[in-house]
Amino acid sequence: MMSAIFANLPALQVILPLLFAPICFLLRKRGAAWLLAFCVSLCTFAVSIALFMQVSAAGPLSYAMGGWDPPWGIEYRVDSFNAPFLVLLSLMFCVTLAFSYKSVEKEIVQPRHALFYSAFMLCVAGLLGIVITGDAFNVFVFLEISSLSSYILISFGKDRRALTAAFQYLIMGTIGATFLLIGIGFIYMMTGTLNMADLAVRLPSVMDTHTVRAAFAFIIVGMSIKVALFPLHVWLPNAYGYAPSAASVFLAATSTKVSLYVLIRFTFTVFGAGFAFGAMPLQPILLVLAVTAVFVGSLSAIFQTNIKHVLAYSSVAQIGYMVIGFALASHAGLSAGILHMFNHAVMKGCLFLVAGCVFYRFRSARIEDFRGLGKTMPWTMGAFVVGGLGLIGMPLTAGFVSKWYLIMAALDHGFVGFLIIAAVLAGSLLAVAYVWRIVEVAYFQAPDEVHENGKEAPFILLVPAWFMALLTLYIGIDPSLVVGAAESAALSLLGSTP
Amino acid sequence: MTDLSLLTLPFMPFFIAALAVMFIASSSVRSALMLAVPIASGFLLLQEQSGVALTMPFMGYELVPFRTDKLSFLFGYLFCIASFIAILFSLHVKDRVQHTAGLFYAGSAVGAVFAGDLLSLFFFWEVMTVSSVFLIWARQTDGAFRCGMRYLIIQVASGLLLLAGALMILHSTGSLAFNEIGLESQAGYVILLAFGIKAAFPLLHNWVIDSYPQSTVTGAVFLCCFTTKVAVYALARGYAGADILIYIGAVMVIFPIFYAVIENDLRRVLSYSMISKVGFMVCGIGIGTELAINGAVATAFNHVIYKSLLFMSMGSVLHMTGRIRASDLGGLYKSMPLTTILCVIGAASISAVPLFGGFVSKGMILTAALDQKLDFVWLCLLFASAGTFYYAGIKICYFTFFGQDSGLRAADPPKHMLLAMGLAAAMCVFIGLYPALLFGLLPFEVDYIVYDTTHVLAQLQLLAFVGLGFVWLKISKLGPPDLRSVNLDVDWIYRKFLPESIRCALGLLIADYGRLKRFFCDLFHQYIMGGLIRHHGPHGILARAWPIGSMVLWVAVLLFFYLIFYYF
Amino acid sequence: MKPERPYFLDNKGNVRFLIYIFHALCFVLFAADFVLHRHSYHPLEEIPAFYALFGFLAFSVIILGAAMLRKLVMRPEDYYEAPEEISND
Amino acid sequence: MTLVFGLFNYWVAMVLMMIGFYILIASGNLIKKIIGLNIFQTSVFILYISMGKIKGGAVPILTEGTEIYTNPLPHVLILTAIVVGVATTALALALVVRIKEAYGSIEEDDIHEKDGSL
Repeated sequence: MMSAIFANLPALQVILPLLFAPICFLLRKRGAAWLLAFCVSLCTFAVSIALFMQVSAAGPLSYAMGGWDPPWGIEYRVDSFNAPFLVLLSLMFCVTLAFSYKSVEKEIVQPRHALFYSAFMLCVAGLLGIVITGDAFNVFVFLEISSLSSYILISFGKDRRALTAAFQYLIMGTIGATFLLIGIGFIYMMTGTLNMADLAVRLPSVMDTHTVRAAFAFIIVGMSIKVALFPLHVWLPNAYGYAPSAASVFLAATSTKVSLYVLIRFTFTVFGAGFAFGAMPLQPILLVLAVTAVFVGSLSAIFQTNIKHVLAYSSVAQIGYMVIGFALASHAGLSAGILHMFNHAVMKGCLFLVAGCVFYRFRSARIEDFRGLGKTMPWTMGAFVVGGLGLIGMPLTAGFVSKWYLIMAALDHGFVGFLIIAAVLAGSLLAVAYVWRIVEVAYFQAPDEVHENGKEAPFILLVPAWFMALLTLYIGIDPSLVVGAAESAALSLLGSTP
Repeated sequence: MTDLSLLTLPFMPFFIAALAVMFIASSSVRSALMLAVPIASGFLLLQEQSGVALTMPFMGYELVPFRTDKLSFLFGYLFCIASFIAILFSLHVKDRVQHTAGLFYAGSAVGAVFAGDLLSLFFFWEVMTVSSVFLIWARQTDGAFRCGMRYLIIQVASGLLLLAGALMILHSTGSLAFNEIGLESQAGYVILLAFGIKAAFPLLHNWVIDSYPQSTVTGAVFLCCFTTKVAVYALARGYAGADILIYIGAVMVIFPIFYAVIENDLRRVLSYSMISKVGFMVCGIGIGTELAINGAVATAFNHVIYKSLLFMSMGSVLHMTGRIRASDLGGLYKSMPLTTILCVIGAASISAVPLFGGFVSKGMILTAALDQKLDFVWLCLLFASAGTFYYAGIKICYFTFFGQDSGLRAADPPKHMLLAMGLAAAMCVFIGLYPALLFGLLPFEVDYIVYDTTHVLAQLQLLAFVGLGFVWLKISKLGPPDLRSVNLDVDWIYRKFLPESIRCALGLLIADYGRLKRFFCDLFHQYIMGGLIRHHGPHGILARAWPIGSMVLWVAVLLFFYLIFYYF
Repeated sequence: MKPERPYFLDNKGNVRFLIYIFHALCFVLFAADFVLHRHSYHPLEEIPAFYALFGFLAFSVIILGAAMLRKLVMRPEDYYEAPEEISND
Repeated sequence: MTLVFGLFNYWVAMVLMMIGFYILIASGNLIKKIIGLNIFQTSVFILYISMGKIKGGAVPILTEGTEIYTNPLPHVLILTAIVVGVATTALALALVVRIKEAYGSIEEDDIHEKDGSL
């Protein structure tokens, strides 16, 4: 029994949430649905940890789905690049569920609760599937599963703008996914295989054709939409801003990262760094877009009046950092980018959880709702300050570690590196402006009547928020675990290029 | 103490107490705890020996969060004393956020001067920045908020430059140790700029003028003690003997004098005076001889004491009367006799009247400048000494406490404030009388005789004749009146010049002064002033939701762009 | 409100007396330069009563300079933004 | 000539794709946008399906005497993609219904005017 479980861990990772999602829906009762989802999330987390341990002990793991050997069947492949992502996803799954019991109760009307949890589980299943699969077409299928369910999650938002945001996201997401489909079709046309490892072997012989180049362009643009890379980021702020708090937390922490994962996976594993950065001018394009993203995102964040929008625009900027790391294409750069994907997930998760706590109390998360929160909700604001310091990149927080590695990576790139460093530093300055603006409101502005009587968020909401805040601090103080994971991930990506 | 652990480091009591203060509701317990902090920290310092270092692995590097030598010790003790005084002065404040911020701020200043590597230094540097801004915001006015934001941005910029410089050094040498940095590499200039912002180098000085007068009464006392002194420490450690500092220092001592003379807000006068005094120290560090460094460090020591005394007395005036403009004050000696006396002691000390603290240290730098045949610098410093006496010694005291009676009759401030001021005043006098105690703390052997005929006579003559000038000026009633005004400074560049000039440049370019010019002027006026908000504000082009159609268009454009690039 | 007792400096005579004392002090210091020996490290210092002259000169320069500077940089208080009343904390 | 007629299946796919894109960009009606999206997706389906066809290849069912079969894999893949497409359309239509309820309109401009979103 145990051995059967262990042999099928990769399949379990995806199938658990996928299978229980409809059951969750059938349960109908809010408490039961939540409990089931939470149990599944714990199991998923345990599975991901087990996979992570296996991979770090014994190297990459290949699992033939349904007994069909790759490259014909669908292969699930866990290596040191995606194993930490599985852990991140399932961790966020647990944390968000712990948070959602109270938060969903407040934000979503009663008969839809079970629906929310099942859509949520489907979304997680999709994201886990994207990360774990070694089959190009399978990526598309899981991408659509996760996207469709996240459109649903967003449309649960109380504000009517949630609907338009979901619709907008739906159109953009579908275009992105379809572009990915076109790209995959083109490379299938040239090679006759869909298995990523097999593609990596066969693609080099047909590299010079227009078809492969077009395929690459389609995949990059398609995934840039899902990553929300400037200028294709416009769907993101409203989608995160109007979604129910629990959904914003999870999507902000994971969804764009997984898309970026796909981008990196295709660039390095399938096409190879030599093609992507040698034959194609990917680096300058991405660097320009990413640096612009840092500025546009941060500047826009400064002027927002809704905290969720501030955080969402800050995500746009932070995605810029990740893409910078990715575009540097060196070992140092890639590990910095991957590192920031984790760190940002933790920090942004923390901040959105705080926004959720405030939302829970005041039914909105505008900046004026933060007036006087330093006194009335000290623990909530404490977590916000920690997360905010992380975004700014203060030492002893996770953000600093990312910034450190990013700058170190950029230093190898001469003049361009200096420009990047300047952009990164300017970005932190702008982060100071948008984060500390809120802190000032919270600690020094007198609350009006509505907010005067605010009290601390319920304990059960504070626990996840502080868990993430402490994780931010932990990574900042002892980054060896995350840094090690990111570096071995980068190594496996660069090592696997032909 | 041989076993060094993080918990016994001198900044720890500050940080622990800072967190604790937030949760202590009883104000007497809180006061007792806060007052105990600097004492505990000083006690920990007394236990340490010179030359020890604590190392700690972090991200694969050996960090040295604590390392001692004479230079560090001097600043360590100084900051303990200063924070004790500042805490004592601020006991009446109810706002716990301010106390927490103050303790974090003081603690990180103590930490910074013992940091043995650039990363630890950067850490304390950033904590100082982030905590000190609360002392400005605590004023809770709109102006204080905007000013705090400007302050924060400038300070964080300094921190980021430090980080960038540290990483450049790490990249080229593989070591993060914070010792002599020098100006051989680009990294040296980047870090000098970082230190220079904190030390308020000319053109980078504006944050001092902008923020100190905006902070709370008690916040200003904290602020005046730490930030610039940490920068002086860092300069002394990293750039001792760098020639460029001599000239920077020379400019720095001169230009604030004129501003201080015409300034009306007395706390702003003190801020200008602070820049001038830091200029003395920078100059001393630039000269770089043992005597000069000693002089710079001793000046820093005295400066913290007397400048905090002056900020406290001006703070008391502001606290009791609610006014701080010279034109609104006068004749307060009648109802605030103790404050008057204490302020006069502070003024005497800053003006370097013999038998007061300031006199001990000022002569060292002047002598060092002469020793090095830096005649021009010597004249500058001498000129600044004369100026200091006028704007800090005479102007502050005269306009507040004497001068034309304003009719204000405010009483002396509460006891703890007087006590804090009394303590600082006592130290001024004490150092003036027993300079040996201070000399024992200085980093180098001192062979400098403070009280000989030459120094005393020269200084007395200088002071007396500046005073004479003032008296004649007052008798003849020619003196410049104190007017309510805003005096332009460097911030004019970013608060006025840039927006305006861009607006007008286009207007001039267009030959037709008719409709076209007005059109473009208006266009650019809106564009520059409102531009950011329009583009990034909630409904700005770059921040509002675009219609789906234009988003899709962008997708198409980007795809086209990629395809073009990839095909050719 | 009962009238205040006159303070020390309210009496013009007292002020005049202080000014006399001060002038006397200045003269003594000026004269002392000719009596006492002052080391000089710099040729300028050998000028008799150099520091006294320098002090007076410096003061004049500062006042004149400040007057000129004031013409250059002084602006109304609402130049950047409307001033707020400085309030008690 | 081969460029035009030999690859006509690709041209068809491309033209359809551009039509779909154009509708997405130019049409303000949300339902029409969904139709545009559908056309856009369909173009990709056609691309895939025609890619699997081999000249002279038979239907991929094992029969006596047939040597060349059309590649069935793309067809299978596209079956999945069609399912996804249907799900997307269904969800999009459901959203449009809710938008109509909330805003009383399904014209992009009207909705944009109401609260600046979309």
